[in-house]
Amino acid sequence: MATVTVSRPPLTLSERAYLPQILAGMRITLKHLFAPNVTLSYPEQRPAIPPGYRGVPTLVMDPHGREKCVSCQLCEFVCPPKAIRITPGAVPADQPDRAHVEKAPAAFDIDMLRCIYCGLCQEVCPEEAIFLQNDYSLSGYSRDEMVNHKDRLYELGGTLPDQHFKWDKKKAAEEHGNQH
Amino acid sequence: MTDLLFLVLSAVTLVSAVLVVVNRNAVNAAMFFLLSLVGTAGLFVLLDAYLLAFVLILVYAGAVVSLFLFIIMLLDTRPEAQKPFKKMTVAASLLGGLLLFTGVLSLVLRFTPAPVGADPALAPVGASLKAYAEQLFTTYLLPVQVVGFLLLVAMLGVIVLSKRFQEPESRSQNSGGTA
Amino acid sequence: MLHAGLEQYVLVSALLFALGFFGVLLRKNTLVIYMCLELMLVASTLALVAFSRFNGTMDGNVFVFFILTIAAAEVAVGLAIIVALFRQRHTVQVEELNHLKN
Amino acid sequence: MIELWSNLPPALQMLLKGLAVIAVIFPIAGASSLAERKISAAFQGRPGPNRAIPIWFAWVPVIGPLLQKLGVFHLMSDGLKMLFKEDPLPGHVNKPYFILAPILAMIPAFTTVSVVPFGAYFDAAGHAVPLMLANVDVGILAVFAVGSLGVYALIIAGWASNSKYPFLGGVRASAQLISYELSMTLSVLPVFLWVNAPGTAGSLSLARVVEFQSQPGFWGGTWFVFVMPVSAFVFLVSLYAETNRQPFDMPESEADLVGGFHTEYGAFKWSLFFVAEYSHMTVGSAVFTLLFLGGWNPLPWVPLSDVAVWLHLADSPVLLGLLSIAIFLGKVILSIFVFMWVRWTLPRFRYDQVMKIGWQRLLPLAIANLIVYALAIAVIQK
Repeated sequence: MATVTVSRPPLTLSERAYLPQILAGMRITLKHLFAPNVTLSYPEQRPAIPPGYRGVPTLVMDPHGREKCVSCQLCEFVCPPKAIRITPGAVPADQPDRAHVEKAPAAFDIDMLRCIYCGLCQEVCPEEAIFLQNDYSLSGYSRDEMVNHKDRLYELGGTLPDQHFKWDKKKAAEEHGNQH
Repeated sequence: MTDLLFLVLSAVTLVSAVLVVVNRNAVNAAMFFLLSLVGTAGLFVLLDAYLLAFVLILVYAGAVVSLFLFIIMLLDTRPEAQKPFKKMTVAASLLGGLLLFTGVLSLVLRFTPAPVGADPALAPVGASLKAYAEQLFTTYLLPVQVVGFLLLVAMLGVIVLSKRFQEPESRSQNSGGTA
Repeated sequence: MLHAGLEQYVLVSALLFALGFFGVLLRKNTLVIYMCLELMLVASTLALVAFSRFNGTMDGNVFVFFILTIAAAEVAVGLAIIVALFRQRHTVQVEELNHLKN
Repeated sequence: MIELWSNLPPALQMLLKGLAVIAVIFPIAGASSLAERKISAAFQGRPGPNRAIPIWFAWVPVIGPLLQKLGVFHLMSDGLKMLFKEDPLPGHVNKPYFILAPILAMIPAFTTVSVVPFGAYFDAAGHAVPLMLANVDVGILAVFAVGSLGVYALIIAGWASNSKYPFLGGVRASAQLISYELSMTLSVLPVFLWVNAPGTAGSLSLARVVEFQSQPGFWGGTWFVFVMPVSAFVFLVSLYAETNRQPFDMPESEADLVGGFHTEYGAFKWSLFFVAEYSHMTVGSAVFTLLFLGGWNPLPWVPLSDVAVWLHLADSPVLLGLLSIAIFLGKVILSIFVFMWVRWTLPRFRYDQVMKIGWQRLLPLAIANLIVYALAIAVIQK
């Protein structure tokens, strides 16, 4: 490696005497003493969340309150820290309008102690069922508490007002004989 | 009151002096030396020599003992091995002890109780700071100068002593350029 | 009860001096020997101050200044010598510092 | 009330005075630690501690939230926590000395207070009577002598901890304190040369310096900070070094020594070190105020006696005494604020820089200052 000799600029007398510099520094700090606080009193004041913020991953329902996830397990595969664990199951019998979807998660766990908030699950989801939303403060007293189960995920996620209804359209097409 | 203080302070001084001598750990010895000095300073206060008491603490406790501790901690602090004394040492100690004993004994035998109240009649000459300055800069001006010179010499001596001397071969290498 | 007069102070001073003296004779750690030397100096200052107080003169008190100064100088030089010795010989025990004997 | 006081036996008076001083110094030291947190927060644009409040106190309408914002309850809860949490005693330490060190730190910090006057009132003859525990002639010497014992706490703590960083901290502390003591002592000599003019009774008492600064006339009423700015500067810098405050906090520089000499300490013993440090700071500020900032005189050229005349307080010694204490404490608190201000302005010096500043800059400056003032005083007072 080439050695680069950096010549230090010669210091003036006032710089070598420290004192004028120190006094200037003290003037600056004094200015800061009277400047308003730059902090946020957190639990009372909350920061504004910008759009596109990646908070806690949640599961969402469609506007009719139906489960969107079809337990394809893509998110489970893509998750870098392996935080997501899905147990596939059948669509519950009390939801006849979703019977043709065939699959729904029986269990959907996200271990928030592993999650790295990368957002790959949201990217990969073909059903737009998993979203990283605005929630950022998550705490618990035990490791078990830090694993978000399915109901908790739906509770956090709520309903998103998208109007795709992919499976409804598919069913309608089937019924009207528009075969693929 | 004063007599009680005298007894307590002299007891502290002497007991801690004994502990300086018998302690095998040098750090303990230094701490007891410090305690002994504080006791002596207390005795100075009883003798109305306030200035000397605080100078003693400032010089001895503030500088000398902390220097001692500094050096003890930098060097080895292993307790001394218990080795038998040499015959000469034993003989000298016995002789010295005997001499001291006779000296102290003669002092004690000559002891006559001082008349109570006679001592406070004497002016506490050591209490006023001005008296020290007057003596130091009139009668003892020459010794002050000599002592000042001694301090200078001691300082130079310490600087020379604590300089790390170079090894002979490296010195010969350097001497070409500088000598 | 004992009355603290000149004799008592001189007695304390003599005992202190004796203790220092025995320390110098009996101890083998150079640093402790040095401390005992200092103890002897302190004992002498105590005697001087006591004499000065009970005779009503200043000379003893003034001499304490000189003793303190010389003690400080002595400690500085002495400790520097001990450190230099330790660098050379890696010991501060007097019995192992006997190279001039052979 | 005064009769009652003077009828008490002298030993009891002394004891009460001593307890009163400790009762003042200890809370000041504690409050300094809170002030440090609040002031450092203010310098950094933060609100600082403002959360803790006992539930029953939150119901008090205005005062409760105000005290909460000031963080007063953090101070109390910190104190309680320090008292009640487990006091660890590491297995590898030298136990007696490890326990002795924090106690050793407290003793000089509290002892020096006894010779520091903190107020004055006027007796019937109009003479100022300083309020202090022991009005000894050797005043400043006593402060220096006892203050110099503070180094043992650091050395012993560092050595007894029996591990590397505390040991380095202790070694640094002893070297630094011995180095800066010289400049500190030399820097106050001109003040006492000036105060003890030929023909007066010589005295090193701090109260006398204040008395000197409250004389009438232009030169009489000047504070020494105007007459001897270099002395004041050297004293202040040495004071920062002696109290181990930034930028001279070598013994505990957390960046390179973890916690310095008190790395192995915890809980109550650790807090004793901190109370000692803040007490040293308070006493140092008090001495600086007495020597260079006119003590209990409210303004330069405005001595306390004038104020007493304006406010018609000359014949009520208690009120005047309280006023003088308030003025004095105000100056001390201002000085402590400057300590913290400097701390949050300057980065820490490197250890070689500390030694270089001490021996090659401050000491020659102090000696030159002493020589110049000695000559000047000899010429003026001839």
